[in-house]
This record gives sequence, structure tokens and C-alpha cells, in this order.
Amino acid sequence: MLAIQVLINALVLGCLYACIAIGFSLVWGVLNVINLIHGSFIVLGAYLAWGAYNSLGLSPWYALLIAAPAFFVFGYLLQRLLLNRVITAPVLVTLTLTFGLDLILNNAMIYYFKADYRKLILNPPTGSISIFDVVVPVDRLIATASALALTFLLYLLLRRSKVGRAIVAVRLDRDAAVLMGVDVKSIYAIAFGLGAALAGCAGVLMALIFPISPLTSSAYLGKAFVVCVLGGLGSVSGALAGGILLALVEGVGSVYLGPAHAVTLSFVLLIIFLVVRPQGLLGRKGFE
Amino acid sequence: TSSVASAQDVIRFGAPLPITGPLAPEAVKQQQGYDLWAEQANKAGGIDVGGKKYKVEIVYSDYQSNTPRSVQTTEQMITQDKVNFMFGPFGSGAAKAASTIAEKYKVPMLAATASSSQVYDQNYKYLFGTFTPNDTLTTPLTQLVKAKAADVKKIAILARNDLFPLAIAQEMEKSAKANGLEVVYFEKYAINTLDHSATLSQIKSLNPQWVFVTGYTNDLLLIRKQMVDQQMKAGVVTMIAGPAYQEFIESAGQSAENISSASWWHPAEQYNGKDIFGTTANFVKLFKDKYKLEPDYAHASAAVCGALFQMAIEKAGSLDRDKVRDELAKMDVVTFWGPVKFGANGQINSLEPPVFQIQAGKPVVLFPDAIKQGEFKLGVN
Amino acid sequence: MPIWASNMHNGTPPVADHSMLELNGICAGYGEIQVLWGIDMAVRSGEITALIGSNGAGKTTLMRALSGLIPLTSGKYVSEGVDLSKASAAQMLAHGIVHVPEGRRLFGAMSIEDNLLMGAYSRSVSRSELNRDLDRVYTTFPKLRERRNQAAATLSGGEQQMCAIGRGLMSAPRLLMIDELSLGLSPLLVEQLVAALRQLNSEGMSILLVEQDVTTALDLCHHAYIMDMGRIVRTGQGAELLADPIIRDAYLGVLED
Amino acid sequence: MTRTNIALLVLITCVAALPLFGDAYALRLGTMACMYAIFALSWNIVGGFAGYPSFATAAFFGLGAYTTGILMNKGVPLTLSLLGSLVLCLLLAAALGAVLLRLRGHYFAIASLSLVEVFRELVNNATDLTGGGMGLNIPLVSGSSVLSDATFFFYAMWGLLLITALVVIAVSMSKLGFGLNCIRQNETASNMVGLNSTLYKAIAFGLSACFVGAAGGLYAAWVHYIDPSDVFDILYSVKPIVMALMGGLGSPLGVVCGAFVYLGLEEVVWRNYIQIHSGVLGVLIILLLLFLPHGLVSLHAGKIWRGLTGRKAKHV
Amino acid sequence: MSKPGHEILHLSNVSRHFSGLKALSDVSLSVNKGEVVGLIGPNGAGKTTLVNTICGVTPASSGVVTFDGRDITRIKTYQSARLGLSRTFQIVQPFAEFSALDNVAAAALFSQPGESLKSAREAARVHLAFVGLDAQANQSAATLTLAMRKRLELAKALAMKPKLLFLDEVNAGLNSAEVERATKLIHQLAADGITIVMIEHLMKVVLNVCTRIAVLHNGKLIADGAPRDIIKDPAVVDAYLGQQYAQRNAARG
Ligand SMILES: Nc1ncnc2c1ncn2[C@@H]1O[C@H](COP(=O)(O)OP(=O)(O)OP(=O)(O)O)[C@@H](O)[C@H]1O
Ligand SMILES: Nc1ncnc2c1ncn2[C@@H]1O[C@H](COP(=O)(O)OP(=O)(O)OP(=O)(O)O)[C@@H](O)[C@H]1O
Ligand SMILES: [Mg+2]
Ligand SMILES: [Mg+2]
Repeated sequence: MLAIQVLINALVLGCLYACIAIGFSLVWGVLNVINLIHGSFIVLGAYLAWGAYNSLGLSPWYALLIAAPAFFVFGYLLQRLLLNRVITAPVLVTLTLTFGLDLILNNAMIYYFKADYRKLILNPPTGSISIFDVVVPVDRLIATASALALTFLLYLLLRRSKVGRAIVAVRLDRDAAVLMGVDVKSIYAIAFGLGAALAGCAGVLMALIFPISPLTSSAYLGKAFVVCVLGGLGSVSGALAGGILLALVEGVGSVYLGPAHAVTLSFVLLIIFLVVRPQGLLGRKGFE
Repeated sequence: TSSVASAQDVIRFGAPLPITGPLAPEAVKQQQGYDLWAEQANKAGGIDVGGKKYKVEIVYSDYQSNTPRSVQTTEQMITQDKVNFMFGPFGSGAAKAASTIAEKYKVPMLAATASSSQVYDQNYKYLFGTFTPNDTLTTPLTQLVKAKAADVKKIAILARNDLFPLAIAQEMEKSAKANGLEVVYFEKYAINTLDHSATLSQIKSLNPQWVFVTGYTNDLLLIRKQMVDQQMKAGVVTMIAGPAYQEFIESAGQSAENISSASWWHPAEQYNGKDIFGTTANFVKLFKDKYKLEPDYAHASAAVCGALFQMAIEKAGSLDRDKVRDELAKMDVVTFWGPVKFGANGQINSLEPPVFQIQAGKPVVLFPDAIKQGEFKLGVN
Repeated sequence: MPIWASNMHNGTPPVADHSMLELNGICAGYGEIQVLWGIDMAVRSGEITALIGSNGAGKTTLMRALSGLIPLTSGKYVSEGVDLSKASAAQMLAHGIVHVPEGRRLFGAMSIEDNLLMGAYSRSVSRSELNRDLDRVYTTFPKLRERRNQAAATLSGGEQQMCAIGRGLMSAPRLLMIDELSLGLSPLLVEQLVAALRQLNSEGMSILLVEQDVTTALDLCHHAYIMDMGRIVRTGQGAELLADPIIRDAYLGVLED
Repeated sequence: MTRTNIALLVLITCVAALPLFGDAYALRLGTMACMYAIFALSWNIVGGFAGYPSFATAAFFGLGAYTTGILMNKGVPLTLSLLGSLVLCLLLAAALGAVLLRLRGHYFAIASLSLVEVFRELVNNATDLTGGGMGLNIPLVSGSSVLSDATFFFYAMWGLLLITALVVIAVSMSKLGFGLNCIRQNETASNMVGLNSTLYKAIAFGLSACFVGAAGGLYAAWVHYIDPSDVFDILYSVKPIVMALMGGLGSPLGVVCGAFVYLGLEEVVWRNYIQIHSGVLGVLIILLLLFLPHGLVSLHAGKIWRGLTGRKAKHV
Repeated sequence: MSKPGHEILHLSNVSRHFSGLKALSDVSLSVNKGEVVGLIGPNGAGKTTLVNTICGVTPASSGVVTFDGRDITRIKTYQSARLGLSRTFQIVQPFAEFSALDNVAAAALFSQPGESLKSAREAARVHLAFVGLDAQANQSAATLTLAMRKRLELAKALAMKPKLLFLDEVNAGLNSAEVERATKLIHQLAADGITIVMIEHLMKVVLNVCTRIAVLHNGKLIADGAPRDIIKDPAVVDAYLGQQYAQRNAARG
């Protein structure tokens, strides 16, 4: 019974992890930028959901509809006005730039929201479903479903749309993409905006489940890293696979080795993956 | 850092705070406590040093929840900002690290939030602390549970892998074993753990009647929520320090019901102190007026640290650090915080920390009997 | 029905002496280094024009300037009456000028098919039309169809060249500029490519190509320009230049095949 | 020796005069500055010369700190303990490097970053040896006065910086440095010309870890108390990179200047903007990256103008 | 020139797959000291892969490679370079930030044990002059034209003092006059005793310099023999040369 419960927990959690990671993966895979501000975006999204619920009485499902465009515009502008200036610079420069941005955003959130933890409590609470002895919280189920839907939407966008192809093309060879008539700057901005929008939506969903504080941003970022590598950079379905794998490892690890070792285990797994299979679970060979 | 008044009639206190980083919420509490005291002291004209009144000035700095920074800022305050006395940084780890600096410069340091005996076992002369050792929290708890819930046989302990939460969990393990309870689960969770569902499922499968969890407020909120999600029930659920904090009670809402805890102080206490705040009730009132919220032990400890410095200085009649240190070492006085007397290692040994439980959304004191407000209730759903 | 006619003038071959490109005193370079020193040149509609010259003459640079990858420092660049001196790469493309760059520049991790579709990026056409065009590329280069889902980076040199040209064709160009047409291609494939280009040209597409194999180039083209040190040093009909002893000396060498 | 390397040694020599002017606090800052300069210089071996963006500084810093801490608790004298940290970090990093440095770019960055996490959790869970989350006390070298203590640790750190700088300069002029340079530009080609890139990278990684480890050991002895989340703080990995970028990637003089300037900025901001210092620091980092993309070393040349206008030769 | 029995390179049943794709299958080939072997075949036939397999870049999935009597099937790239195997890259691989001189110096420095940076640079000058790049010695490799980079590749390969030299399309992108110059260089190298395996699509070069031609098609060796015979081989004409070429060739006699 415990085994089944842990398995179910991991599946649900894995989808949430995927949701956390997917925007990060997109920006990394496409722009070749390790976006350190991602964690703070998620937290900002969570605050948005919290604020909308507590002061406007708006349920998180509507908050999703606000968060997506708002974060898209925010991300778009950030890329257009700032990141685009250094996008051709080496990896470390963009990384440091997002580090600086994260310092600012995180500090601003601490200043404005204070560092203490908030919690979005739905009224009435959604409760849990239990089948035999296996329990699944409803809010997690809903968040999982939304995460899957978002993931699928992104997958369609990248795979089927022209913009999606352009996004990938730009990432692979900027100058060749210019030759194809792609407006590189706006593609970058769109990709970053998408990443931000996904982070914002992830934040809204996380608000249902985790306490909200600017300080959790690094935990989100850490998960995003691991999931992204396990699953394969820039790969949407990979993020899902990576998320579930990570959640499974953590769950099983914490039952058999103790929760403190679960984190170690996940990072060891990460290193092993990097060394033996850098393209990740579903990443395609030949990337980078 | 602070506006410098004419240096003559000011006493400067250094207070390193973790204003940013993971401990930031704690910084707010400490600062509120210190500020309230400084405001009261200055309202009364200042601290009386041999007939002359000195205004209180507190120099704050941010050590970013980073222990080395707390050491650095302590040294900076002593040598650059020329503070007369020091408050300790938050928590046991940083207090321990920073106390070496205070010791080197022979500056008295009052630590408001350091309880682990490892902080004091260095036998420093200039370090004092207002938290009793951790076992003074776990022993009365265990005894209470033993007395009121005889059928509690199995306990599961889950602790954050961090100095204070881990130390208190280890004390709990000891006192559980000493009282004949079976510890069916004892594990630490890593500091940045985002999800506890696997751990909780495992604990649930072990059917403990008592679940004991330590951690910071966010950890405890998360764990509590996941316990509810997993439909985990137990006779007794204890969380340290969560329920001592108003924000835990508010955020946990209905799910906080019947959760027990222990802490070094509780606003329901009724001491009649000789310090600037006088009675506990007066402190609570002043605090509520200023901040519009219920004080918890972290607020109170910070404030009492200020009040203790004030008493020691006034008694010494001098700003001489060694004289003030000697007064602190000799101190034996009742305050709104309780009776204060420091042991040879500098840690307070005169307190009897209260045990309490959330009932109908309010913390209700169960122990000691002198300030008892209600009966222990079993069953947490 | 012309094969690559998606945006051509209603199928009627354009007037032969109408200029596809007219360059007047074009100068360009990289940063402080000037490479092109006043290029005058005309590419006539419906013709194949060849650009030859020794290594480092500036042929690639000229192509980059013409496709908007590097800016002109001075000079006038007109195409069919439209002034393109300041136009961006996207505007050039919209005008129907397409560049197959030296070194292929494929999107390495993308499949061949996605690469080809990228070629059609700036066109707004229906999916079925795209599929039809894809089919035509695959007919021209059957090897590509065979490998349509393989990542471009793992193709052999020659396969990459085919893919690059295919991608250029997908943009439905009116002027196709190819840098180093036969570079690394097997004789059989060069043969096939030359035939394909002739076919495209006969359907009305103008072509500007850079080719090191002077015999092949002069044989294929209507008109040729010879470049040296960033300047045009000679121009004429292909056959006429092929017969010119100075040209033979400088570019043909004595190796016989 | 090149002019900039001589300038670097002169700069380091000047720093040695600090105890003549400063009080104990200034010495503490000086010690920190030397420590970060060691980090930045060390990072530069693998990040600047070989082009592998390593985030492992914190891992070896923490490892060094714990090694010395544990050894000193067992009664081993400071110098021997430091040597222990140095050798352990050298060997372990070289071994890990041989495996991890097969990864490139971002992948390597992540792997090195995870090293920090893994080391931290290992130390955290080896409670018997390290005290785990409870931290580790390192015995006070008692009897000395505040100032002499501060001076001692300052010179110890300074000495380590000098050694690091000399080694880095030696590397930059040697076959090893040339080889690392090749690896950065084109690893396939490097192998093809007979360069054993695995060996070179392992050596580079080892060198970039050993002085960091020794600095960690010195740090532990200096602060007397360490705990896992402090010494395995990811910021120890990030800051040297920011410093190196600020100073100018690949140039030893540049990265040391970067370290000093960064710490100076951080100190000023930290003191003056209590509530918003990290935000202000963020703004400064961004401004520097935007307006001085090639670092402080580019200041002397006429490159500033290019940096400002962003006009660069565009190569397709 | 070839002395039978003096075999320098031997491949027996070498295969290489790339996840399902069989880029080389059962290739057996031997090269004698002093030979200039032309390796031709349609695009994607596996020629570059063959060189990569021999040099250890993409080790063989199965089969055995011996060089100078030594099994080098599983050898590391850098070791093969030190043994005297060197090659040029079809897609050029310069050290982009280095000057042309340092590019060649790197090759000299790392391929020979005990070489110092100074002597490596001296040697590099000689090789640069040999390929006619002396004027560009101090120019950074990134700014060289493609043809120059090809010559730089050659200079690097030569600086490694090879016993066996693989030339992967060094003539591609050169005009006829330049090809002629390059051909002379290759003749000279062969005369100096370096064994050469050249991949080339320019048949006139192949016919001009090679003593033997091997033909790959779909990863298989379909012909191996004297140039005269190879160009008449119907399988080769079909797969590679094309009817037009054959006709022209026949017309010429
Ligand atoms: N990115 C660049 N930066 C600076 N100079 C360059 C750059 N690219 C090319 N050059 C220089 O410009 C000149 C012309 O180069 P270009 O590539 O246009 O010649 P090309 O005629 O195409 O030669 P090839 O036949 O070798 O391709 C050369 O001298 C070359 O060194
Ligand atoms: N890393 C790889 N992954 C997958 N397939 C590959 C890889 N490398 C080469 N191939 C495939 O192996 C086949 C042989 O490629 P190779 O580069 O050896 O051809 P080639 O004979 O050199 O052709 P060309 O004359 O065009 O250079 C090609 O079909 C190519 O797509
Ligand atoms: Mg060219
Ligand atoms: Mg090839």
C-alpha cells in the first residue's frame, strides 16, 4: 500500500516539477540562457494568485488568465530592453545578468511583501480523494491537470507552429535564421516571454500547494535545474519525464534512505545523467 | 546605518539581523522587540547611568542569513560603529560564531534566540542567552502527554537538518525514550525540501500516536498541509516552533487545531517584573498598540534582552563593559519574561517554559499549572 | 506551370533585359576592414550570372552585403526599381532575394524537413502549398527525402549542401544566390545540381552563383563577373570569358581532367 | 613575463601593506578580499583559460574548510591541516574533473553546481565526523590579542593569494596554459593535434580547486565555527565568476582587480542600503555587464568606446 | 612506389553505426607506405567517418584497425596524433582566436613530446611558408577566408610530422589555379615519404596524384585499384561519377 501511495505521490508531484521546470527549460534550450530569475518569477506568480484571491476574491483559475499575459509582457520587455543587448555574449555573461536581475526582483519582493510566509487557503478547502487507502489531494490533482494542459499547449506551439520553429532555429544558428527572414530580436523576446509566462502560471499553481515567500525561489530554481537536465534541454515532453523521474527518486529515496538523503540522491542522479546521457531522457542527440 | 546623535549621551547597541535570506522573517521579529524596548527606554528619558540619562540607539545591520557575515558585521559594529554592547545574531549557529568576536573584544553579548547548549559550552565570559536549554521544552511536553494520554505509545519525529530544530528533536528522542515511548521514526529532512509527501506517507503507514515535527514556519505549514492532504490522523501532533507564532496559526487555519507546542514564553504568562515593561500584560499591550499583533516568544526575548541590558547598566552605574558584564553575571531578577538568572556558562537557567495547544484558533497554555488556561485535548485530524 | 513559381509574375517570363539587381559603387567590409571597393554589377532577370575570383577576392562578402547580413558603407543597390541599399535581411527576403550561404549554415539539431520549412519561414502560404514545395525539393534531391527526419548536423558534407539549397528554394526566390555551389559535392551530384539549376532558370528564376570550378561556372552561366581584391576586374558572356587567354591563365590552370 | 602579470604582482605586494593602516576590521575585509581574489584566480584557470564555466568553487571551499576543521579538532597543527585540505582538494578535483569535464558549456556548469549540493549533503549527513547540521567548532588559537590574530590570518591569506597568483602566472606562460587555451577554442582540434585534453582539464580542475580548498581551511581556522550551509554556500561559486567577468575573463590581473572592486562595491552597498542592498548590487552588476562587457581590463585600451556603442565586427 | 609487405595501415572488417544508421560496414582496406590513396565516393558514403574511425574520434563499432603493426582500434585521438597519424578536417576546425602561427605551433607543440613553445613557433613558420600563409602568420584564424583556413589545416597536419596523412577535401573551394598549386604541394609531400590518404571530389586532382583509388558507397568498399581501372568500373560510374563524366572521359580516350 505504501508503495502505491508513494508512487501516486511521485506522479502528481512530478507533474508539478515539470510545470516548474518547463519555462526554464525553454529559455535555456532556446536562448541558451540559464535564467536564474526563473525561481523569482514563480514566486511572483504565486503572490499574484494570493493577492487576487485575498483582495479581489478571484480564484486561482482566473489568476492563471491574468498571469499568463502579464508575465509574457514582462518577460518580453525584459528581453527586448535588457537581455537582447548581451544575448550573443558568452554563456557566463547572460547568466550573470540574470543573476543580477534576480537579486533585484527578489530584493524587491522581500521589501514589498516582507519575507514571512503566506498561504493561499481556498475556502471551502478542496480536500482529498481516497480510493481504498490511497489518498490524493484534490488541489494537487487540479494543479497537475493544469500543468499537463500548459505543457501540452507549449508542445503544440513549438512543434506545430511557425513561431515555434523559428524559436528553435534562432537558438541553433542566429545568423542563418536572419537569412530566413526571422526577426531574431523579437523571437528571443517571445521565447523569454513564454518562459516568463510559464513561470508565472507555475507560480499560480504552486500557490495552491506550497507556502509563498520570496525565499522559496531558490528551491524552485534548484528543481528546475535538475528536471531540465534529467529530461533534456528544451524538450517539453522531456520536462515531464524528468519531473516524474525526479519525484520518484526523491520519494523512494526518502522512504528507504531517509528524507535528508533524498536531495543528495537526486543530485547524484543528476551528475550521473549528465555524464552518461547529457542529452537527457528524451532530449535528442546532436543538441549542443 | 543610523543617525548619529551627539555621541556623549547615547548608548549604542549593535544588533546584527538576518534581514535578507531565509531567516528574514525572524529578523523582523527581533527588530520589533528591540525597537519596542528602545522606544520605551527613550520615552522614559533614557538609561540612567549614575544619574545621567543616556538615549538608546540601536545600530542594525543585515548579515544576509549568512553566518560568516554575522561574524563580520559583529566585528564591524564593535570596531567601526563603536557600539557599547551587542545583541547576538539570530539562532544558535550564528550566535555561536559571533560570540567569539564579542569574546575577543570583551564586549557583553546578549543572545535572544540561542538555546542549544553547544552555544554556551565554550564557556565564554561575555555571552549570555535568554533561552533555557532545549530539554526544558521537551521534558514537560513528554510528561504532559504521558499524564493525559496514556495510550500514546509510538512517536514519530521529523526534524529539519539545522542546528536548532535538530537539537530539539534529539532532545525529544531522548525524553521519549526515557519515558518509555517507542520512537518508530526519526529522520531529518534537508533544508530546502519542497515536498514531504513520501515521508508523511511512510509515517502514516507506521501508525504513530504522536507526531513530533520541528522546523521553520514555512516547513511546518507545508508539512501540516500535506498531513491533511494525506488524511493523516494522530492523537498528538506537536510542532516546534510553529504554533508559538501567530502567523502559523493564521496560515494553518482550521488545520492548526489541537496542535501542541512548547516555547520559552507565552503572552498568557503573568509575571510581575522589575524591568521597564513591568508586567507581562503591560508588555503585551504595548506591543499590540505598536504593531497591531500578538507578540510571540521571539519578540519578547528580543525586548527582554534590551531590558536586561538596561538593568545591568543602571546597576553598574557605568558604561564600562566589564562592570556591566559582571552585573549580568550576578543578575537575579523577575521580568515580564520570567525570572532571570544566568548559569556559569551564561545560559539562563531560571525559566519554566510553557506548554500550550491551539484550541479554537487560540493558543491555550496547559503547563505550568500556575498559568494554565485549559485542558489538553487529544486528536488531530 | 513553372516549378518554383509561387510568387512569380503570373508565369510569363520576365523581360530579359530587365535588371534583377543593379549595383553601383558598392563598398562594404567588416568593422574597420574594407573588403569591397566600389562594385558595379548588374544581374539580369531570368539569367544565370556567375561570380568568380580567387580566394579572398570578396565574393562571399559581396553576397553577404546583397542579402543584408552586413551593411553597405556606401553605394547604391537597386532591385527592380526598389532601392535596397538600406534594407534588412528580412526585407531582401520579402523582395525575393535568397542567399544560400557558404558553409551551409543549417540548423544542426533540426531535422531536414524542419530546415526546409524554415526556408519558407517568411512566406505566408498554406500548409498544402508548403507540402507541394517540400515534395519538389525532395524530387530534386531524393537523398533528402530518405533522411527527412535526421538531424542536419549529422549529415555528410554533400547532404548538407543539398539541404541548404533545398532550403533556399523553399523561400520561393526570384533571385537565388548560391555561394560555392559545388563545394564538396560528388561529380554526379554536381551534374544533377547543374541540371536542376538550368531547369529552375528556364522556368524564370534568376540565379547568381559563386563557383570555383570555372569551367562549370562559365559553362552554366549567361553572364559572368570576375572579381579581384574587392573589385570587378572583368565581365562578359560565359563562353567569351572561357576563351579569353588571360582568364585561362589565371583561373583554369593546366591540370586536365 | 607580460606587463599585466608584473602589474598583478605589484598590486598584490601593495595589499601586503594594509596592516600598517587598518584596524582589525579593515584586516578582516582585507582577509576576505584576499580570499575572494584566490577564488577568482583559481576559477580563472578552469573558467577563463580552459573555458569551462565551473560552479564548483563552493564545493572545494567547503571541503577544504571541513578537512582542516576536522584535522584541527584531532589535534593536527594548522599548517599541516591546510596542506591536508590542499592535497585532498587537488586529488579529488583532478579525479572528478577527468569525469565531469567531458561535459561542455551549460551541462558542465550544472554538474559542477551539483557537486556543491552533493558535498553539502554528504557533510550534512556524516554527523559523526562533521557534526552535520549542528556545525563544527574549530579550537581557538588562544592567547593572542585581537589585532595580532587578525594580522596573522590576514598574512596567511595574503601568502596563499601570492602563491596562487604565482602558480596562475606560471600556468599562463606554460605549455599547460597554451593547451588550455586551445581547449577553450576548439576541443576536437586540440585532441587531433595530440593534446591529451582529459589530462589537461583534470590538472586545471585540480589546480583550480586546491588553493580554494586551502583558503577554506584557513577560513575555518579563522572563524572557529563552520556549518554546511555556510561553507557550501552557492554564492562562493557565483561571486568569483561575477568578479572575473567584471575584471576581464582570462586575465589574472583583471580577475584580481575584479575581486577587489566587487568586494569594495558590496561593502559600500551593504553598509548604506540595509533593506535594498542586494537589489542595488544587482543593478550595479547589470550596469557593469552592459557598459563594460569586457571587464575592467578593457578600460586601458580604446575598447571602451566599442563596448559602449556595442559596435563589433559581425562575423557570419 | 608501393612496396608490398610494407603495410602501414590495415583495416579489417571495420564497421561503425550511428543509432541504426550503418555508416561503415565491413570495410577492409590496407595502405602501404609511400602510397597516395584516393578515397572517393558519393556524399554520405562514409569517407569522413572512416577517417574519424581510424583517428579515434568515433571509434569503430566492430573490426580492427592496425597502424604500423599496432592495434589502434580503441586508441584515443590524441594518442593517434602522437603516433604519426594526422588529418585535416573537411569542416575546418581552427583555434579561432589564435593567430595562424599559434594554430600551427599548437600542432607542433602537442604532437611531439618535449617540444617547447618557442621551438614550436619556429617550426610553425616553416610550415606556414610551405602552404603559402606566411603573410597571414599573425592574422587571427577567424578572419581568414575559407581557402586560407583549408591551407591552415594542412599546415597544422604537417606540423605534426605525420607518417600517415589524411586529407579530407583540402581542395574543395579552391579555384583551378589554386588547386594546381595545392596538387604540387601534395606531390612534394608524397616525395618526402609521407603516406597520404586523400578524400576528394575533384577527379582531376585524384587522377593526377593518386597511385590507387578506393571507392566507398553506402558504407561499403565497392572498388579498390588503379585509377585507370576505377574510372571505368561501371559500379563506380553508376554510384559516383555519373554517365556524363564517363562519356566525357571516354571521348577523351
Ligand atoms: N569576419 C571577418 N572579419 C574580418 N575580415 C574578414 C572576415 N571575413 C572575411 N574577411 C576578409 O575579407 C576578405 C574577403 O573575404 P571573402 O570571404 O569575401 O572572400 P571570397 O572571395 O569569398 O573567398 P573564398 O573564395 O575563399 O571564399 C578576405 O581578405 C578575408 O580575410
Ligand atoms: N554523428 C553522426 N550521427 C549520425 N549520423 C552520422 C554521424 N556522422 C555521420 N553520420 C552519417 O553517416 C554517413 C556518412 O557520413 P560521412 O560524413 O562519413 O560522409 P562522407 O562520405 O564524408 O560524405 P561527404 O563527401 O559528403 O563529406 C552520412 O549519411 C551521415 O549522415
Ligand atoms: Mg567565399
Ligand atoms: Mg566527408
